[in-house]
Amino acid sequence: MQNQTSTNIQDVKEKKISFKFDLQAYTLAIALVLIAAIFTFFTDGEFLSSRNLSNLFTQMSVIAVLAIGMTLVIVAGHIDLSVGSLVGLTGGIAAILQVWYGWNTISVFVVTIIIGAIFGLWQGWWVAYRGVPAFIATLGGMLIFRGMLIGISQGQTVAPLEGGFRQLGNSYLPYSIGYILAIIGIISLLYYTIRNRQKRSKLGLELTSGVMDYGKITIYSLFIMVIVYMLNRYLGIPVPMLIVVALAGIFIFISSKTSFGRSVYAIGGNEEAAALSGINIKRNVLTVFILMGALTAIAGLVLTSRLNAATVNAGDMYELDAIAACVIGGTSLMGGKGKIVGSLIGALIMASIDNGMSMMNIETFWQFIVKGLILILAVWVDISSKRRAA
Amino acid sequence: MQNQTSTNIQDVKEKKISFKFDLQAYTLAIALVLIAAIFTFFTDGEFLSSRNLSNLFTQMSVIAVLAIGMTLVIVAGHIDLSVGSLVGLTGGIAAILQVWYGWNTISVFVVTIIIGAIFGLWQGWWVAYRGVPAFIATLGGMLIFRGMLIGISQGQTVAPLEGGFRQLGNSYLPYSIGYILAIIGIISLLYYTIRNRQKRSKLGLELTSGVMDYGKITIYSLFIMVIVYMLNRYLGIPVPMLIVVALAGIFIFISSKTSFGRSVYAIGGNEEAAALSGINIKRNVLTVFILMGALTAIAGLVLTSRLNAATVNAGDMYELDAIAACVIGGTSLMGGKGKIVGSLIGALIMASIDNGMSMMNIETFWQFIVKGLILILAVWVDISSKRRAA
Amino acid sequence: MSDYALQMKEITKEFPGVRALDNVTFSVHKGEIHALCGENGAGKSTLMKVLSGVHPYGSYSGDIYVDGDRVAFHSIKESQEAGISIIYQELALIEEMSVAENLFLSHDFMKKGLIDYNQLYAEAQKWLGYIGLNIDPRIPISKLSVGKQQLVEIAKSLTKHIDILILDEPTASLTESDVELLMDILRDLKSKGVTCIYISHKLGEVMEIADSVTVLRDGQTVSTDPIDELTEEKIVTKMVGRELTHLFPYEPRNIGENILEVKNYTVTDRDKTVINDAAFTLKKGEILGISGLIGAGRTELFTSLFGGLEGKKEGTVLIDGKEVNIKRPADAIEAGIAYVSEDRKRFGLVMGMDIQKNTTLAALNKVMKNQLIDSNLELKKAEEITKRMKLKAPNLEVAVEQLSGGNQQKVVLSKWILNEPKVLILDEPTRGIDVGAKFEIYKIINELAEEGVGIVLISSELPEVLGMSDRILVMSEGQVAGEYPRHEASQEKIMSLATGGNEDAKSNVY
Amino acid sequence: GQDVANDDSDSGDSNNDGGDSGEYTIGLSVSDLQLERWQHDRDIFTEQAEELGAEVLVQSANGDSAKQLSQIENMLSQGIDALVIIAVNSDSLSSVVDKAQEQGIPVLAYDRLINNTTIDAYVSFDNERVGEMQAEYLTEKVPSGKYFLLGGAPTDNNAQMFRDGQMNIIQPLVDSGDIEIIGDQWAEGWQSSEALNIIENALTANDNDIDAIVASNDSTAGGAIQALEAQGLAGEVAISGQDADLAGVQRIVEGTQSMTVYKPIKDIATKSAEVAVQLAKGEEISTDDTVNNGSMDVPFIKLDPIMVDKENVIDTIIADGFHSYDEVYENVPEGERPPRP
Ligand SMILES: Nc1ncnc2c1ncn2[C@@H]1O[C@H](COP(=O)(O)OP(=O)(O)OP(=O)(O)O)[C@@H](O)[C@H]1O
Ligand SMILES: Nc1ncnc2c1ncn2[C@@H]1O[C@H](COP(=O)(O)OP(=O)(O)OP(=O)(O)O)[C@@H](O)[C@H]1O
Ligand SMILES: O[C@@H]1[C@@H](O)[C@H](O)OC[C@H]1O
Ligand SMILES: [Mg+2]
Ligand SMILES: [Mg+2]
Repeated sequence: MQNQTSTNIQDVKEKKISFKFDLQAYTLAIALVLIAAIFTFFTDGEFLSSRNLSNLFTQMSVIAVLAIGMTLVIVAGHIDLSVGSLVGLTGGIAAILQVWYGWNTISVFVVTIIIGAIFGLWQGWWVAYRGVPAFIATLGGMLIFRGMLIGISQGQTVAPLEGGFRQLGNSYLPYSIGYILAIIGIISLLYYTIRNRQKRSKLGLELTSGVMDYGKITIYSLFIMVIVYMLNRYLGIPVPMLIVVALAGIFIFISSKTSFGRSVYAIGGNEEAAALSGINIKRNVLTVFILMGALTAIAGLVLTSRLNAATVNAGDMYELDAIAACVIGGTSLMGGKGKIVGSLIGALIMASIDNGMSMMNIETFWQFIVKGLILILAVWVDISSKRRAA
Repeated sequence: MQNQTSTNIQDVKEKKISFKFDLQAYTLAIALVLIAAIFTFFTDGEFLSSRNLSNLFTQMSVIAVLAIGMTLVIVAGHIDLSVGSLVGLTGGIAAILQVWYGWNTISVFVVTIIIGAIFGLWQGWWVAYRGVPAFIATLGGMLIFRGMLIGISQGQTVAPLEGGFRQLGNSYLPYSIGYILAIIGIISLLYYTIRNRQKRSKLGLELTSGVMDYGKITIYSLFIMVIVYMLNRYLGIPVPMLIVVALAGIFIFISSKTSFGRSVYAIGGNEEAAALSGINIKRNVLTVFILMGALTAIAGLVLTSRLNAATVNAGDMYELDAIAACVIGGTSLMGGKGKIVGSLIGALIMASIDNGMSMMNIETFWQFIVKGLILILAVWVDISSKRRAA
Repeated sequence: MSDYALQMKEITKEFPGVRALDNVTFSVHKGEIHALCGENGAGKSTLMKVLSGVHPYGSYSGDIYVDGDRVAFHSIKESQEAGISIIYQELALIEEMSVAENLFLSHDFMKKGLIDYNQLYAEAQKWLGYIGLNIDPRIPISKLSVGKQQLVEIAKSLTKHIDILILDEPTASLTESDVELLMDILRDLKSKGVTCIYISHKLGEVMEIADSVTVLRDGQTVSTDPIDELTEEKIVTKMVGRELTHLFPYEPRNIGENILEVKNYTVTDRDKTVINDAAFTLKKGEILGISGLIGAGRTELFTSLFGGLEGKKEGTVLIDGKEVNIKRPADAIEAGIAYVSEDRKRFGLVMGMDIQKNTTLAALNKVMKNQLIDSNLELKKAEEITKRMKLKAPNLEVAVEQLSGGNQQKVVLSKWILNEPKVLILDEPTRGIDVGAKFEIYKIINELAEEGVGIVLISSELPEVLGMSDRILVMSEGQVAGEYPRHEASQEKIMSLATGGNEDAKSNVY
Repeated sequence: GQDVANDDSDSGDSNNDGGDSGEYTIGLSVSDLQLERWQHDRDIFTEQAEELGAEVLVQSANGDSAKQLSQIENMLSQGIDALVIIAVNSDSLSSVVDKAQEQGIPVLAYDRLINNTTIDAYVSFDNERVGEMQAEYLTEKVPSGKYFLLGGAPTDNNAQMFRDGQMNIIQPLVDSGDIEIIGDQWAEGWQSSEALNIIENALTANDNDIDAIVASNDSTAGGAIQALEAQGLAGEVAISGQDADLAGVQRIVEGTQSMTVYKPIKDIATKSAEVAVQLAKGEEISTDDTVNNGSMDVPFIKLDPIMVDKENVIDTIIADGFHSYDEVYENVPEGERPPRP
């Protein structure tokens, strides 16, 4: 009798909650859409033109790559203030290896990413094994890396790069390849959903309604195709955007499908409980920082390539933008909560504000003020709509 | 019987705790002493000269004032990224009121502090009443305030100030007054201790050993006298230092002796528990931000006075230094834990590193690197000695 | 004037997806001790939170009358000012703060201007004395065990001016003697005219102290009766909607080989001997009860064995006859040990994580395929185990922080049982769990023992230890004081060992 | 192999937006507005260009080279006719300038050269020359003695160039033993507060025994002078500057700062506006000079920076209308002022 009742209640409850869940994920998108709508209006549609979308996605790429790693760091309950400096340093090392020492592009890429990972390891070691708060360890890193960059570059800008390196940040996928990738994406989405449904029914798990599942796929597919079409109307999918999408895919996968990813969330949520569940706190935290270092190096490569030069102040303050992207995206600075997708939307919101205002040619000091206001409002919209949904 | 047993165990623990407690407060001082010793060695004693001590205390003053407020903000479980910009803006407003509009110094001070408090209120309102994470609300503030400063100053340096204003950051107390203040301080310390002991014995509370209590006072008094003597050997106590000491006194008092202060710690320690205990979370958080705003304005006034000018990029990145001072001083970014005295020592450590290295005339890029390393090491020394003591 | 101290009429309160209270009506006479009973998740805590303003006026429907006057509390402060004081089920203490500061956190004494610490400590000492807690009010709360914290929480509510005192499971982590103390305090308060609402899953206490009992089930009022018309069995029947014959479903089992052997086990933490030369064995399929007073070191012994306690360890630990060296929990899990901690909030659960992920946290390898988490398999396993535990939750995607206390405990149990351990250590496993669910948990414990799992049952509830264990080990001051086989054990013998009496039982130790 | 031509027609309607205010649109990308001078640059440039019938879109990059890149991209997609860039960094804009060239939009480098790409004109003062002028003045006033080098932002490429110029003059004197360099420190972010601390410490470390401070601009000089003032040394120690900020010029006439390097902003802004409009119209421009930027010889309109000290303030800055007589002498008692021009 009792079970009966609770099961019935369960059914009703479930629908409500799964609806709520979806809404939570999309409430930030509402803020994004609002921002886009406003800018589109004020720029006579320019904001959503193919060309500007292409710019926008390229412009957000460096921060987006950083935000992916930063999400992990923050979810694990830490912070990384050194990413801006490390973007500068790794970019500088890459440029120096190529420009001064004539290394070829591939070796430069590989070595730079390894160096980034090593710097990440250094910081992670202080945090995980020496118990120094991440704020201090990475504040130290911020200073050390910037100092190293000034030292090795002797304050000079290192430029120009070779063609291969330059393409990383400045080229586009041919139209056809863009479409092919889009179609591959859609097909794997479909395949994954079908296989998932099969598995679920085999395991005797409840199935979400087919309408819902396939409806979602349709919407996603449409979305993908529209974006690719729009970008192809200009020069094609920008390579930096492709890098962001690929890295996002990999890291979303890592964070949700591997025990490492799961451990990171547990550590950030309740370190003591995680430790008693047999999770190796230190090693996982170390790994998070190593990954952050590697991602930072990738961001450094993209930035250097885009600028076709390594400058001494490159990446200055990027940590703030990356952290802000995460927080806008709903990542809690207290750890344990946060999604990479959210952080990417956060990065897109930040880039959109900058882009939109510069398209509108607003006076600089107004840009500061308006950006500040929009940031606050966007997060507020997100929070209050979530709260209403809850 | 059972009570008996548990009391015994308890007693043992207790002694350990009070011993440990004292050690905790001093372990950071160890790091400071180490740093001072190293610089003294490398500058042939110059580092500890009267004149340099005077410089040092003046140089730390702006960050120290910010760190006092930041301690409260962080203890309450929040953060304030806008203080750097707000230092710039309030300093700019003050300079403009005086230089462009000819206001007298006193009105400038009063109005500037009120304006600072109002900006603090604006941010606190978003945080406390609208639920926007402090990171975002104050990141917004950081942009907004900088934008306003660029807007109202039109990018110009506003200078020079009148004598009264200029003295705030650049004058010294006459020797005699310095000694008088020191003696007043020592006497009140003594009076307070004696009264406290009387009260305790009247209330039947356990007394700490007199040797301990009076020993402490002797050490503190000696310390105060030595500092004042050293400073008087140069030009006397610098006014900015006096401001720091006065504000520190007031805020230490507020944080430990008022219910507002205790509530802040409770909120940061466990917001839910604090709320369940009937503490008004919103109003207290709002108050914290208002105080932070007012302190920031004071810091802005000191900085402007010291520079005898307001510049558009004044205060840039000061938030980082202020937060770092708190974290070095043992304040936990998770909230609930932290002491103003610690933050002041933190600020002094940071200022010492900068000062020492510039006295040694180390190359710039080395300064970055060495500062980063010292920061990490200092905090590590602190943490590991604490751990050993615990 | 009304002779009701409190009336709550047609209270309905909904959370997203959950109707926690459905037209509940609840009336309490002046000066009585009124017990509120119901299964986990029945809505007891929620009802009290509605009353105390945690869920402010407007977030629920229905009317509340205090002393005959309609009230609408918008905040906790307002209810406090109206003389309502509540001890929450989940401790509302600030870890970093001292005992004294916690005691007076929301007190007028703190509110009026400046704090006089000497007065604060003196006052605190008085109240601590009243509840029989002899500790220095200056030490931080975090240094106290959960039981002592609970006592502080009780003292905290007494410091205020109170007309109505609500106690939401105050005895969940208290030992028998402290419970007795609390009963005396309640009687004292009653004699002073204070009205008490008493929520507990320990029906013995309810029968002892209450004047009348209201039973809630699934968010609805079942009945309100005076105590003399009730028996424990009747209350249980009202709560679960069916009869529950005997509480402890003990069945004799085949007990196998030694599965866990501990010899000369000593733990020292910074010169302090925490565990002194402990030795015991556990056999396959055996339930070994562990009894002792608060602070006897039971938790420390087993967390240490599990690798979860800092400090230097000496001695031998054998599992299945093979010596193991457990340095950290991962080693213990590897070796087949599972440990259900007594403090679920701190050590057991990641509160912000959903149920599904919490249940699989210690057994990820059981839901992985090709090194990757198979979320369908994970869901499947989580569903199975939580069904078996009769967990009550809207679905497995809700964060555990949204569950009622008892259901949270079931999640912790699920998590460790999912791990299929050889040795299952249960530290106060039924803390805060209703009788029905307790019975289910006992059945599961029995099942697991039947399957050959060796079970360590640490419990401060003597009836539970006596009712479930094959053998009972008593600890006192960090040492194993002695042990009794099931048929020899009795409350008196155990108590006397635990308090350091009874010399001859000590020689019983193997 | 991409078809670039299709973009404008597709994303549409962005070309000359039908001459609502001017016939031509010029994009001006400013390095930052944190330094006083760039505001003057922007204002004068805009005013001049509008007089010549062009509309000006202005964006400021806050000293962030990546941000400047993005902003220029955004400008390009708004269909401008000419692009004027005050580069944050001379080397980091080649890719976006290439883009502009592909679109046929002429580019003018303002004040700072842009390297490794095609640009149509460069209007500037020579940064190294600025450094040289600072050092020349100081070495003339203080031919031998103890020098302290106060650099600009260690992360600003231009700061390095000023230093190179200064060393061109000073190094020989160091080698000959006339000058001793007793310190070399750089002020983060060109901040005066940094400069203040640095000089306080330098004075302490050297017992006030400093004869000259080679400050790279006026905001850092301002901080340094505050430190000198506290020791009663303001006016005793020779100190250089740059930019002719109002506060700097006031200090010069008050005697606490020795000199500043005035880069007649009116000249550079006016000249640039003219050239930009010409470029927008597609007209040829002619210059006497060229400078190599690593990929071509860029037509170079070279303007001379002017050394300003107490003696020639009236003839230069005030005569130019850059600051007014009243502003400049505001803090000098009436009687001590030179005659109003
Ligand atoms: N903040 C909340 N958000 C969502 N659901 C909640 C919340 N608090 C309680 N609930 C739900 O309301 C119902 C009643 O919970 P409540 O805590 O009142 O139960 P209880 O009777 O006190 O149980 P227990 O004996 O386990 O403490 C449960 O289904 C619980 O999951
Ligand atoms: N982190 C800690 N810091 C200081 N003392 C502690 C700490 N943890 C436990 N103790 C103390 O160590 C003693 C042993 O505690 P333990 O929890 O093992 O006892 P227990 O027999 O399990 O009692 P309980 O019924 O409270 O769980 C207690 O006096 C407790 O207060
Ligand atoms: O004019 C100077 C500018 O050229 C340099 O880049 O930054 C500092 C300024 O003073
Ligand atoms: Mg409850
Ligand atoms: Mg225990």
